[in-house]
Amino acid sequence: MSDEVGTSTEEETFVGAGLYDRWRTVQGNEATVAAITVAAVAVFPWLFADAPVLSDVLQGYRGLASLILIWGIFAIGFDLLLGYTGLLSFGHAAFWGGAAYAAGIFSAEVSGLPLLVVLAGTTFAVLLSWVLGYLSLRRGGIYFAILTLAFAQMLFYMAASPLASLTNGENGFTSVHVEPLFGVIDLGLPVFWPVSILLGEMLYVFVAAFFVLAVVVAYRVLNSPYGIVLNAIRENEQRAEFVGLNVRRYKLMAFVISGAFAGVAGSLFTIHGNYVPLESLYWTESGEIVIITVLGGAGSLFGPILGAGLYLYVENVVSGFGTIGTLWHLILGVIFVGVIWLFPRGIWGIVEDVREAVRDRMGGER
Amino acid sequence: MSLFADLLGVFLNGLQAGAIYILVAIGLSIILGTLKFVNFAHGALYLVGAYAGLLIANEVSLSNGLLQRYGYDTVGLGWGFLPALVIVPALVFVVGLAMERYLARPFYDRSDLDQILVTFGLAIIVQEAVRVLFGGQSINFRRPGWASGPVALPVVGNFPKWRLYVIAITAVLVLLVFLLVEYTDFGLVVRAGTRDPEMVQLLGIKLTRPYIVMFAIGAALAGVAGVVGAPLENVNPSIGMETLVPAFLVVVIGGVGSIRGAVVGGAAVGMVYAILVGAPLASIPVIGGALSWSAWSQVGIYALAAVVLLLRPEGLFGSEEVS
Amino acid sequence: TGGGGGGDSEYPALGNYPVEGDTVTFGFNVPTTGPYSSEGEDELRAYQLAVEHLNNGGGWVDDFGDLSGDGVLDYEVDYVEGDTATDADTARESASRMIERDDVIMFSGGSSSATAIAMQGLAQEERVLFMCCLTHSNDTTGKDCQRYGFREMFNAYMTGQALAPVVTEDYGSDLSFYQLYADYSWGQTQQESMRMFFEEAGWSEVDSVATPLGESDYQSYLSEAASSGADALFLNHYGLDGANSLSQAVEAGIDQDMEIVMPLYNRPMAQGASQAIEGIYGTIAWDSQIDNGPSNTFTEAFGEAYNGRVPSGPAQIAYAQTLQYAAAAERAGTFYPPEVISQLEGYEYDNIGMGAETMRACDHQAQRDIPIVRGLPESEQGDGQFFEVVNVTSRDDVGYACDEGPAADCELGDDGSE
Amino acid sequence: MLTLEGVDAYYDQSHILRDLSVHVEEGEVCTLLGRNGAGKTTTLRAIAGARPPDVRSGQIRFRGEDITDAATEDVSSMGIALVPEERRIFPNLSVEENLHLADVARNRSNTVGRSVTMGEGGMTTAEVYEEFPRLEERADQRAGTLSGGEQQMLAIARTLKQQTDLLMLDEPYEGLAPQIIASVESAIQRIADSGKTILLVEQNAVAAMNIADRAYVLDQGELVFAGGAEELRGDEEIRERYLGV
Amino acid sequence: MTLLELDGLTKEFGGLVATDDVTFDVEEGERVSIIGPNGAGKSTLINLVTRRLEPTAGDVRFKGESILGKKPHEVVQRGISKSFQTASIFPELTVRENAEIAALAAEHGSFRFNFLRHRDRYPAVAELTRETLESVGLHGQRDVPAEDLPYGDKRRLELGIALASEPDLLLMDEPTAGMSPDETSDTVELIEEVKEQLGLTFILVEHDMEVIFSISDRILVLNRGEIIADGTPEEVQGDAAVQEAYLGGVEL
Ligand SMILES: Nc1ncnc2c1ncn2[C@@H]1O[C@H](COP(=O)(O)OP(=O)(O)OP(=O)(O)O)[C@@H](O)[C@H]1O
Ligand SMILES: Nc1ncnc2c1ncn2[C@@H]1O[C@H](COP(=O)(O)OP(=O)(O)OP(=O)(O)O)[C@@H](O)[C@H]1O
Ligand SMILES: [Mg+2]
Ligand SMILES: [Mg+2]
Repeated sequence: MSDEVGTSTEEETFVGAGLYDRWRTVQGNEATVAAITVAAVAVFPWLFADAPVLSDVLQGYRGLASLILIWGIFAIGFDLLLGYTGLLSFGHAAFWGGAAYAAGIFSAEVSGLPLLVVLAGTTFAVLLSWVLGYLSLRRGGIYFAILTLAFAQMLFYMAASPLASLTNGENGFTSVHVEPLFGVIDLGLPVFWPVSILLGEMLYVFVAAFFVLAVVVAYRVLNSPYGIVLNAIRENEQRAEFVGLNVRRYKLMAFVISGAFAGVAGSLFTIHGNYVPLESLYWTESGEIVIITVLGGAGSLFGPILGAGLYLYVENVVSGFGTIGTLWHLILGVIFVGVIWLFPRGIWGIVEDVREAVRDRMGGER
Repeated sequence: MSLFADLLGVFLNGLQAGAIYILVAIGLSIILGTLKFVNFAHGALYLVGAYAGLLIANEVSLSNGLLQRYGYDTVGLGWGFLPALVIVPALVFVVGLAMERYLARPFYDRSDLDQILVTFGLAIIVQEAVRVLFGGQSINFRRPGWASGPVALPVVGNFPKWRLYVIAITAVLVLLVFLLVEYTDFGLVVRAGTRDPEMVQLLGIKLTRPYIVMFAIGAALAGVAGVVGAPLENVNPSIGMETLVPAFLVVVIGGVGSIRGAVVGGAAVGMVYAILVGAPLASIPVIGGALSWSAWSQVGIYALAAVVLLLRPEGLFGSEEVS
Repeated sequence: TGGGGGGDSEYPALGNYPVEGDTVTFGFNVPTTGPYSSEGEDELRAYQLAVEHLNNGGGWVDDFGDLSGDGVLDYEVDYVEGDTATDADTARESASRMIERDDVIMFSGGSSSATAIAMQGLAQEERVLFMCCLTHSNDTTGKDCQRYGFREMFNAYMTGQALAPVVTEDYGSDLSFYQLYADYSWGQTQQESMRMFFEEAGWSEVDSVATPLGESDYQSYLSEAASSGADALFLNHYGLDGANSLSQAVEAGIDQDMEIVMPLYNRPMAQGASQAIEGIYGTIAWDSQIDNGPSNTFTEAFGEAYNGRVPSGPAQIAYAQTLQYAAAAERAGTFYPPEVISQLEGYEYDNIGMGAETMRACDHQAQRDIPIVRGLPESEQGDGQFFEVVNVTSRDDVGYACDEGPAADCELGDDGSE
Repeated sequence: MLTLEGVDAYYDQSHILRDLSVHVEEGEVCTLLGRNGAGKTTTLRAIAGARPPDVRSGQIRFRGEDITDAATEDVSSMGIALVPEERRIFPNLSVEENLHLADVARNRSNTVGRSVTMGEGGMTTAEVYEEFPRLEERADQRAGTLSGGEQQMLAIARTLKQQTDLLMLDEPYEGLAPQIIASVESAIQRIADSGKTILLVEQNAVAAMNIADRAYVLDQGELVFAGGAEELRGDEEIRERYLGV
Repeated sequence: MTLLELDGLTKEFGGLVATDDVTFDVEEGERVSIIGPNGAGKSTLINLVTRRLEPTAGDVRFKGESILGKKPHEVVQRGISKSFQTASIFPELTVRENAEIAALAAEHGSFRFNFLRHRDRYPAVAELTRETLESVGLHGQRDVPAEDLPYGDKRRLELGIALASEPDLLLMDEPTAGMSPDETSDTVELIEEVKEQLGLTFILVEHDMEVIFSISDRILVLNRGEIIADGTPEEVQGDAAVQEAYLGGVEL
């Protein structure tokens, strides 16, 4: 395949177009994606919380920066299911919250080593998504949405009452106990100077490492055979079945992979907050991830991350701006409906359209 | 107390618990069945019905929210409960007309996914608008004497009067809708259109009007559910969503598009709930002894839906779609 | 003074200490959206009033010996607000924003045990003091207690103790009772203490049944209760659940055959249940009818500031907690949290209108009197008045030792000093 | 009465009718012949205003009025009725209800508030039953449980009840037993005799020729023959090439 | 060798019998066409073989083994591939990706855990994709989104997808529907070519007699779900029943 790329480049007559093509191959390179993500993640908290003028305008703070990354991981995984496979789950709170509880309980009962905690939460989410996915995928479309919702709500009510001895019920799980990373690096302490100016606490580094990993893994998945298979299922499920693909198992895998992302995110959420709220299992959490993903742009790798940033920013910062603040839910609702109506590809879609337009303009000048 | 009285009590409780779900679910089911439109904003119609009823019937004093902040400490017409019962259905009918025209119709040709998302967004908007205007607090929906307080029933004993009315109103409305759909020309057109809209048009019948009317009827039923159901609880902005989720379960259990299904599904959910709560089971301890079944009552209705869907994916009265 | 937190301080940095600049910031985190928003807004009014008084004098500030009416430790007091939406997750996020971005030295709020417990945990981690407002769960000063959290409000355990003597005196001492309780930690502890103290008083429990949290239809449960043959029904529900269960109980005619008791009231509940609360016993945080110096001063100051509005119980706690913190800082002479904590621990006071109190050192639970009320008929409700105070149970009749009841499970954690 | 001029019709991107021009005179029986997939059904659907197909150029006029982009129900209420191929009866309704739908369409008081202008002279239910006694026997049966032939009868009967000037029949004999074909044929003949205009689509050229005055032959969406029935009978080549005989 | 055997295959929809006790065999390397009027049950028959429909009675054996109870994708994996009546492609994917999906299924089976490996690391898949696109003449347009192809090319692509799964038996339902005469003859050529190259066995459903007569070894005529004739093109053309039921028997 590499020779094909070569030929097409040679065929190009215009230098500009050739450059663009090269840019595209570079852009398509996994290492580049990782590098860009690392760079973005490295400057983000400083820009957001401490940069001279910018942070005063934004009114950001570092805790929110790591929370945005955590939700970003959740959203990337959710988008693999919604954007790429075309399955709308209304029950992802089950995996996010389930992993959060599993991680919390594991930290209290077994070990508080952060990596193990994440592993425990993620494993739980994977197993749970396997079971719920197997059951829910018996039906498609709206039934799938409602089945996932029903199972997740069931879990919520179980955590609230019958299993309260395990989950501490309504008060949330308060006994989370996170130990230092590898037993030596305290997550609450700043990174060594001067890196700490950019990154702040170790916890951010820990979360950011998972975030970069999540982006790379998602990129991998999308460029693996699964990438086109899932797309094919979204576009024409029946045809995919009739080229000999086991569509249900691929869908289940997509569900489980997205459950795993939710699991990593949920576990990090526990470590980040040292606490698991019961609301993490409530259906509104599922609704939030749907809104985040669609708002940002389902079917793109970076859109949902943007969505997570925007949503959490509005939820946590804008909500404090006086009268407009109290209207934040309403405003988000209106934006959400507007996006579905007019820009089904979300904010990322708008960004891409603008980019396209700019490129066309430049092409015209050539 | 005798077992018979016990069972009768459980039955009556199940019925009244199911009644509101039935009213909400019928509209949801018909709209999904005939118009193939997934309406996550159906709960918002319940909410609108409840607040409209409240504001027509009572004068409400607000303790926060935008209205209160701008000096409207008491709102509402205070015309009484009966006018509310009459006006609300008409009002929500009109809301339904508008909703079909301006929200549903542009989305008929888009995917289920887009329909779910846009109506979900609308549901949030309505709920938040109510919250912003009236504040988040719970408001007591007072009723006149004839519609409140207990009535002594034989065998069962004291039972809230209004709940009996709710059962009766539901029964009457369900019957009316059933007759409308099964025995009128309008219903005939709608039923035919469910299967083969193009053929109906080939016969020279315009479908847009029957569809919009059907949508509005479904909406009005949700509005009625709001005005009769809300007085059972207190009115607050989240009751719409809280009603929608179980109503969807009822639709799915009963089978999309089937009035019978919605009735049986609603009753089944109500019964499972009443049985889990009721005496016959309440006394059987679960392993561990400390818990009783009642803690599982919410879990129970979701489990029921999951089981039905797994065993009979098209729902109890749903028809297998021939693709 | 001057040791408040400037560069020349004698204490190491901890949490948001030292305070930079010449203002000190408090954080008030209350539900301004969501089901408890009406209560939250009343709390917020009290907090704002407290800040106003701290900076400019007035209200209790003039009577508290420790306070000057000219800021705290010569710092002008500023504040930031947050919305908990009555949701533990949101509350915690909002609190961490106050701590991280706005550098608050103390924050307060609550209006639900879950949110209070969530915020208190954060307080301990971040080494920023949290003055609990409305939280009634045993856990807040029991198994989830924290060195950095202090509670003025009483708890479920104490409610049972306070109610039993008053209710048994009115209804007799050999009744049977049936309990419904919300199936979560608050409901369970409330149900347990009601059983414990009413059985001690001679009553006997017929049955107690759990209802899911957030249930809105209690009819099925109430039918079971009605057919149990018990003489009294205890509804261990709070907030909206309570408003629903109580009004539905009256609707079902339960009050005709049984005595209903509602262990804990709040204002949204009274608004929600309105006519149903008439004559029904319960406890509340505080009420403006309580007639003593501090109570009257507060009611007056509040009314003056807000168009004659009558303050609610939570408002009084919000106001008191803010001033108690400020006074402790003044006594400590610094905002360094461990020093402020040691000023609050074991502090004895009689200045907030609830009699002589102690902020106990072993679990940070205030030992104080508890008002017992009955709901007013609907015609007499309004203007922030929903109850008549029938008794104030003395703190000598309620409470428990440090190794007893909820306190037995409490481990406060360290104060972070080196 | 009906004219198609240079009509091009598409299903999505597939070009089905190519520059098709056809006209039907008042009172005649005209037939449209062609092999499977020639585009006959597509032509009828285009006339009836059913979508798809999508008419991208050309014009369809009925009594001088342009109906190219008219809605299905409007075309129908102008007096053009289509008996579509396949048995498009409503399987969830009873036979009686299926027939009654035609009344609903005709009777303005029964439609939901829309005035209808229709031609004269549809059959009453009694007359329909007279024509198809089998349907009367099955009046209360769900139409979905009828045999294929009975369903076809019902589909035709339904349209016979309509008051139409132009009746378009798409393979009306499909799946019918010989004696039923005869009865349908005579019914159609009687309709024709009563002065109605008929546009009949058939693969079975023999049957069509029995009643047709004029014929068009389609192949791959293009007109390859237009002329009198007699003329077609005489044209060996056309019959050989396009009708497979 | 007998590749496919249908044995008393019956399918009912409600009361309607779509195929009625259909029995016939297809030998390896044979090209069989099925013709018959609309609604005769041709597509139903194809769908029964691809397991999209469950028969009411009867059996389908492929390479001597019954395929009843198998999932559609399992049937494809065994070597039965289908080209669809209306162009069934993945519109938003590029032409190459369309072929790649089928190639993946052919090389990797119905399912594999390989979501962390880059697509370009499977030379066999890439090779098969390229071959496929070349054989249907779409290699030059490989980076075009499939939805932007002209209709004729879409049908080619559709056929290409079916071929990429390397079938032993290819079922084609109206491959030339909606094509202009030129496109049709191109497609016939393409089918001829593929038939030569790959030595495929196929079953073709068509309404276009030219196509049928030019490429089939054997013709089955279906009417109302029953086989009314089975033989070489010449035999079938001369059959009276076929004349009557399908070709329209204009005996004037
Ligand atoms: N909905 C559709 N989408 C795409 N192509 C279609 C559609 N319906 C029909 N076609 C194609 O259009 C062409 C003409 O079809 P049409 O149904 O008009 O033929 P016909 O002459 O009525 O044939 P028959 O005698 O078989 O009924 C055929 O090739 C057919 O496959
Ligand atoms: N899913 C289904 N449900 C009900 N009836 C069906 C279904 N599929 C096909 N039929 C009916 O079965 C019969 C045979 O249909 P089929 O599609 O096999 O015909 P065909 O020979 O392929 O026709 P065409 O040439 O028009 O494609 C028709 O009467 C059709 O209406
Ligand atoms: Mg046709
Ligand atoms: Mg077919």
